[in-house]
Amino acid sequence: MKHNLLTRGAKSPDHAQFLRKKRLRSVGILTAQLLIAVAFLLLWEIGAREGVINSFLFSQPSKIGEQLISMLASGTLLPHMWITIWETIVGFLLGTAAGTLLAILIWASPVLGRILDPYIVLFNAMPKVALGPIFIVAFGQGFLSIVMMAVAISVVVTTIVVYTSFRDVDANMIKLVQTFGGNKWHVFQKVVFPAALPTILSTLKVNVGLSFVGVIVGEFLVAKAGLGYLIIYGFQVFNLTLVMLALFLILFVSALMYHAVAFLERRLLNWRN
Amino acid sequence: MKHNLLTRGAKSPDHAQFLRKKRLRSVGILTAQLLIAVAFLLLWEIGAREGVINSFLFSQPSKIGEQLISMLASGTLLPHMWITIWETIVGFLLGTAAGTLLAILIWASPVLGRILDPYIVLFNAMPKVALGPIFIVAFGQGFLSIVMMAVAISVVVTTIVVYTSFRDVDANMIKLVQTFGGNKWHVFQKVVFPAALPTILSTLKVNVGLSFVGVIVGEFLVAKAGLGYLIIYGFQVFNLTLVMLALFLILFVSALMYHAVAFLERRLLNWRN
Amino acid sequence: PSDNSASEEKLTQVRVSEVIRSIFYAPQYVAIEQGYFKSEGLDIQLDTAWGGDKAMTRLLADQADIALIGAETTVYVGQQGASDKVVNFAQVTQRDGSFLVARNKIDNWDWSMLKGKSLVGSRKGSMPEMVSEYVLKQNGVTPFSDVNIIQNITFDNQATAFASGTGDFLQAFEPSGAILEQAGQGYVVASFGQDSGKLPYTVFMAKASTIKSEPTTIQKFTNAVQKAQNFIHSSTPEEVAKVIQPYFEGVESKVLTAVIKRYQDGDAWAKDAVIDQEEFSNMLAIMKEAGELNADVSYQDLVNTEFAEKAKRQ
Amino acid sequence: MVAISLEQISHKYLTDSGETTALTDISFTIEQGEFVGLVGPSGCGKSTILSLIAGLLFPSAGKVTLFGEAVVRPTHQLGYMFQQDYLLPWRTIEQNVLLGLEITGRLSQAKRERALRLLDEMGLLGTADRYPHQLSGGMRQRAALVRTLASEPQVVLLDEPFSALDYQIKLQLEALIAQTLSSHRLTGLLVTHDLGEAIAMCDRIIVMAGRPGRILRILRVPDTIRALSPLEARESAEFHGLFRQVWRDFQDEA
Amino acid sequence: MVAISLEQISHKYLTDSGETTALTDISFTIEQGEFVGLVGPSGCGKSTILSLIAGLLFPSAGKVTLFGEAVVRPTHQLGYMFQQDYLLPWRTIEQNVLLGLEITGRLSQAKRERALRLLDEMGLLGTADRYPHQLSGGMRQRAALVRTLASEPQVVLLDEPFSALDYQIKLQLEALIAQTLSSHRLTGLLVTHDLGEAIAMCDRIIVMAGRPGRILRILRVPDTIRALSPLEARESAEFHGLFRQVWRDFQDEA
Ligand SMILES: Nc1ncnc2c1ncn2[C@@H]1O[C@H](COP(=O)(O)OP(=O)(O)OP(=O)(O)O)[C@@H](O)[C@H]1O
Ligand SMILES: Nc1ncnc2c1ncn2[C@@H]1O[C@H](COP(=O)(O)OP(=O)(O)OP(=O)(O)O)[C@@H](O)[C@H]1O
Ligand SMILES: [Mg+2]
Ligand SMILES: [Mg+2]
Repeated sequence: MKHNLLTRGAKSPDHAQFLRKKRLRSVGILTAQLLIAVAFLLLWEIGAREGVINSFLFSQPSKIGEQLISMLASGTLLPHMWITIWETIVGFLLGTAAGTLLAILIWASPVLGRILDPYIVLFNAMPKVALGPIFIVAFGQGFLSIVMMAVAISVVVTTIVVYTSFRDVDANMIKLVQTFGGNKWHVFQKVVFPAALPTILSTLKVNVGLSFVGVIVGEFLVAKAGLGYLIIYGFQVFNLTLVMLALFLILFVSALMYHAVAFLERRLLNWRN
Repeated sequence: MKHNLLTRGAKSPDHAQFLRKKRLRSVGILTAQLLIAVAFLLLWEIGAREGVINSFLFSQPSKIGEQLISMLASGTLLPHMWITIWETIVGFLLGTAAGTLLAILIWASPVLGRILDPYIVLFNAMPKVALGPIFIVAFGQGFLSIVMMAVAISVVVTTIVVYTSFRDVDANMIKLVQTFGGNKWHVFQKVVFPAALPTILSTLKVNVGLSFVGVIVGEFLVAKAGLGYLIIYGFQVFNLTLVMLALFLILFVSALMYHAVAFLERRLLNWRN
Repeated sequence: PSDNSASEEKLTQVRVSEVIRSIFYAPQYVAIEQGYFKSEGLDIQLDTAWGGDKAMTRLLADQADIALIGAETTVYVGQQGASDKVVNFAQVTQRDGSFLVARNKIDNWDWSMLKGKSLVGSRKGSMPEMVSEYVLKQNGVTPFSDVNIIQNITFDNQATAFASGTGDFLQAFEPSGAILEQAGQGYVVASFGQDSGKLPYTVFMAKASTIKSEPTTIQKFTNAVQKAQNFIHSSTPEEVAKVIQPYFEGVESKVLTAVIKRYQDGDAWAKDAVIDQEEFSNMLAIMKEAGELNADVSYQDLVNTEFAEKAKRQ
Repeated sequence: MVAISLEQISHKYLTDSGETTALTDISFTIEQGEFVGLVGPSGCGKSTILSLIAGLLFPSAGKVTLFGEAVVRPTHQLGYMFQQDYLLPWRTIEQNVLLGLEITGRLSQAKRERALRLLDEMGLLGTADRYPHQLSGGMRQRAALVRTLASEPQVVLLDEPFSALDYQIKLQLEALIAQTLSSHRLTGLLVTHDLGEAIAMCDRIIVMAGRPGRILRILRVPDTIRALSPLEARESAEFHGLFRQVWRDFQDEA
Repeated sequence: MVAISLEQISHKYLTDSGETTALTDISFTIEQGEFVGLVGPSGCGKSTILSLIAGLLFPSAGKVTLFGEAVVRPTHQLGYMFQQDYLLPWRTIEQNVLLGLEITGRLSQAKRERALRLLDEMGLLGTADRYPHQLSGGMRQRAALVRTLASEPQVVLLDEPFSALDYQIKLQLEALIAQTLSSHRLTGLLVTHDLGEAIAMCDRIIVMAGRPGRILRILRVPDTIRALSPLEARESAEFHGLFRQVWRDFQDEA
């Protein structure tokens, strides 16, 4: 059999046919996706040039590109990105650790869980953005406040999801460990935690997004640098191209982190194949 | 058998024993919960009076109470609460409707779903707070912007959860409808939608929280009234008691809405008993 | 050009929180860039709070030693009954820094032209808003009944909202006004500062306790501010622009110069750091007009001119 | 008259990693009114055959006909019973039972009454307004049977309908179904991995082997066994003979 | 020597809505090396009895002893097999099999080797490094058996270990387990709802009735049947006699 890119790996003519169809569809979908993006940018650019879109307010792709290149060249861009990414990573790790710990506590002591329950619901429902000022007072005007905002936004979701996945572990698997005379710690270590791991890892994808939101909110509040700061600053000096560039970079960074965690997830769960 | 409050409804002496133990524990838990709240407020009040806590920055419970009473008496408080609640309800309903519709579309056309997938992920990961200015430009400086912020924050989560619950419907139930000659619409109407309803309803609890966050963010951005506005205004004139009061009311309203949706959920799913 | 005679170790660290980053506060950047603080033995750690409330919070929470904010915040803090009052000690700007921007060029401006129109303003209780209402009243325009003032847009977004079609007029801050003009999106037709009279618009302030415990530092700080004020009033806009450019990355020097010129022409920057009683009373009057003054506050309690007077004499 | 006929069917499932030949060269016919068993190891393609007959899947090669017509889509001539009951938990038993009629738009007062009468016959009197979770496993599976019969099919396909049930209930239900199908003169195709069940219930048995799925042999159940109830049949000497015979086929295959 | 003894056990489950009497007045003993079947309808308390013996639950009244000692907690003298294999999917077969030894802290090189030898004996040679999802249902249940035996129990409790399996595989596994238990001289208690299975495999059968769970009768399986393999046993005349007898008991009860 002669194979081309579309039928590589085929096990038989029928399979080749199947793979070709499937891969053609994937190519089609990718094309459609790219088309959407390109059309969007193109319409924006043309609209701005023709004056249909207020290029003063919305800037335009070419200007944003120029701004990007000039800031990259002058080395003023990357530090902002690193700071935001770094804050997100720290907030994300802290939030995940704190949330998981809390979930473990609640799992280990259901009474504690019931006592804390209304407070957790309350804290979860509370818009953390509104707490910003308290954060400044409590954690100062820098890194710590930003990271804490990221933690505050992600911690309860982590606790809830992790605890739920602990609770949903098949009761018979727990019984299995108990029939071997295993105690609570054995149950946790041998069954509950590994069984919940996939869920925990897939929450991380959501969590990194939440942490990022927290960091941006935090940067709006107190930053001296970072992508959130660029937005505030851009508005202050009325450089809307800078604002748009920062927005694009936020999109870019959030996609980047999402995929980094997705990659991590796949690596850690490779026993599933 | 003589029954007191603790054993009411008991079916037998053993059962009475069981119920008493269980209810005593519930009472204990409630007590602990109240104690935590009371201790918190008391420590705050005493700390503020003794000067351990900066009562200018953090205010103190007694002052917040006075502010509450005086604002209730003058009728200046409730309008702010209603506005926020109203905006949240509108944003919540719109966000849920839009999210569900999008989920239905993606379910009905998997190709569309695959095309949109990266954009949905991107939009989901994007901190919507950062889009605030664009909302002002696009939706004006009032109600619409606030509601749209609430929609933006909740719509993707709804779509993802609802779509996932559509997808997770037991394939055999779908096959059942198909064996009766049912088409895609039958499958949706008879099986997929009702089967997913419990999940959808339980997302609503989360959604109302997200919508509320959106409304507060929106109010920070453009409000003339509402609890978010009270916070901004309180800071503007350095009335931190007002700010704290608004924060408490936000907590209260979010708990209120959470329980309203939980109640609705129970009512709609009464076939489960 | 900075004076490096004082060795690094001897410098006293001073944490300054500025309300926002603005060309309006050029004297402060000049004092830093020209080394005036350093030669006084001060090491300034400047931080932008992005909001008067936040800057004041930092001051109150001991996260900053000195704040650069509108003096009205000290009145608010005073009337809320803070035990440790915040005291104004050095004036930076003496007029409102905002301008009235119209959509089209208007040659013979008269404030009555605002009647029946809408104006994008600032939040209720903020200094620009109160000044705006005051100026309107002075010019026979009754706020809210004659002119619809849109008050609900965050400071950051007012110019954007105007450019996207909200309102007929905008109370603009620089560089937004200059950039709007440059882009042909609006035209400056009047200056609020011109019509409001002098007032302690933006000042350096500190907690009373800090002033009491660190008088020498406050004195040195005020001295440096005075030097910067002297520099600004004896230099061309281009020279000032060159000095403060590092603080305004992404702003064209053309715009910077134009804005500085406008402020110089408009007499926005105080000649000395002294906050005199007349100016302060003017501000209280404006606040009273706006209905935001609901307790008696005294000039003596909230203003300290000791340091500024001494700096002026040097 | 021939109810079901499969002619040289083969079927492949295609996935990313390759193709699975689920069925090769499957041919058989089932006469109207016949009750045929389909046995074979897990994965030999039994469910696939049912899906092909039901018009849920189309064969890679070969032809499936139902009463002489090629199968192109599911039709209400055909009823399908699954291993689990798949009663929709949010519908009452009555609403569940009427599902098929609802979907095909043939719901009338007469049909509703007939369905309720069927419920009674199956010993489900008074459950019409209950929800599925209020019924025991055996009752639920009987309700599922009523749901199948309510659409008035000519042919009933049963995919291991007893394997999720308790042994006692299973034996009762075997008898009930065998009797119901014959009294309604329906054609039946029963998939099971319980060889004994197939022998005890059916007229003919199609024995399959796996990897790839194919027919090992088709055998007729002696009339002596067919005359007995499923419970009695299991005790007859011929039953054991037949069982041994097929069992050895399986062992040889493995 | 008596391995397991239950003396006038009763057990209630208490819930918000009331109490369920799961067991009343249950007494029986099992001798060391005996293999006893426990049959009865769904919900009659079979699993509850196993949990009581395993020390996972404690009776509301009565006494459970294991080799003469009161049961106070789970012990490694006892092995438990479930309906599903519950192999932990993130562990390899070897890691799964060693779970019990790991938990009780008795894992040594010798025991590891013994466990691997057991895997070989059960026909699972070469699967030690595989993950459970790579094995067929029958292989997985066999791995679960090895996991149970690896902890060297004296008593094995089996809770419907075959009911999730294919008929053919089930018959093979029945033979394997019966043979393994007897060759290791282990005491066994097998819960099943398949009366035939109990008769074919066990030395004695405890027949239960439900609501509330109680013992209907205890009967000894004749030596003639016990001498046969489970497959052969099902064909003997005595088998059917016994089956009929118990079956009638059930019908009378219902
Ligand atoms: N959708 C599918 N995609 C790929 N392979 C499939 C699919 N459905 C079934 N198969 C494969 O086809 C073969 C036959 O499957 P089928 O479900 O018809 O077997 P079965 O005899 O009904 O098995 P069981 O007794 O376990 O129900 C199996 O090897 C199975 O893995
Ligand atoms: N944790 C529990 N809480 C309340 N009731 C229970 C609980 N576990 C079992 N029961 C009840 O106790 C009775 C006996 O249950 P058990 O699981 O022992 O029965 P079983 O004979 O093993 O049934 P099956 O054959 O279905 O496994 C049933 O009526 C059941 O509803
Ligand atoms: Mg099948
Ligand atoms: Mg059981």
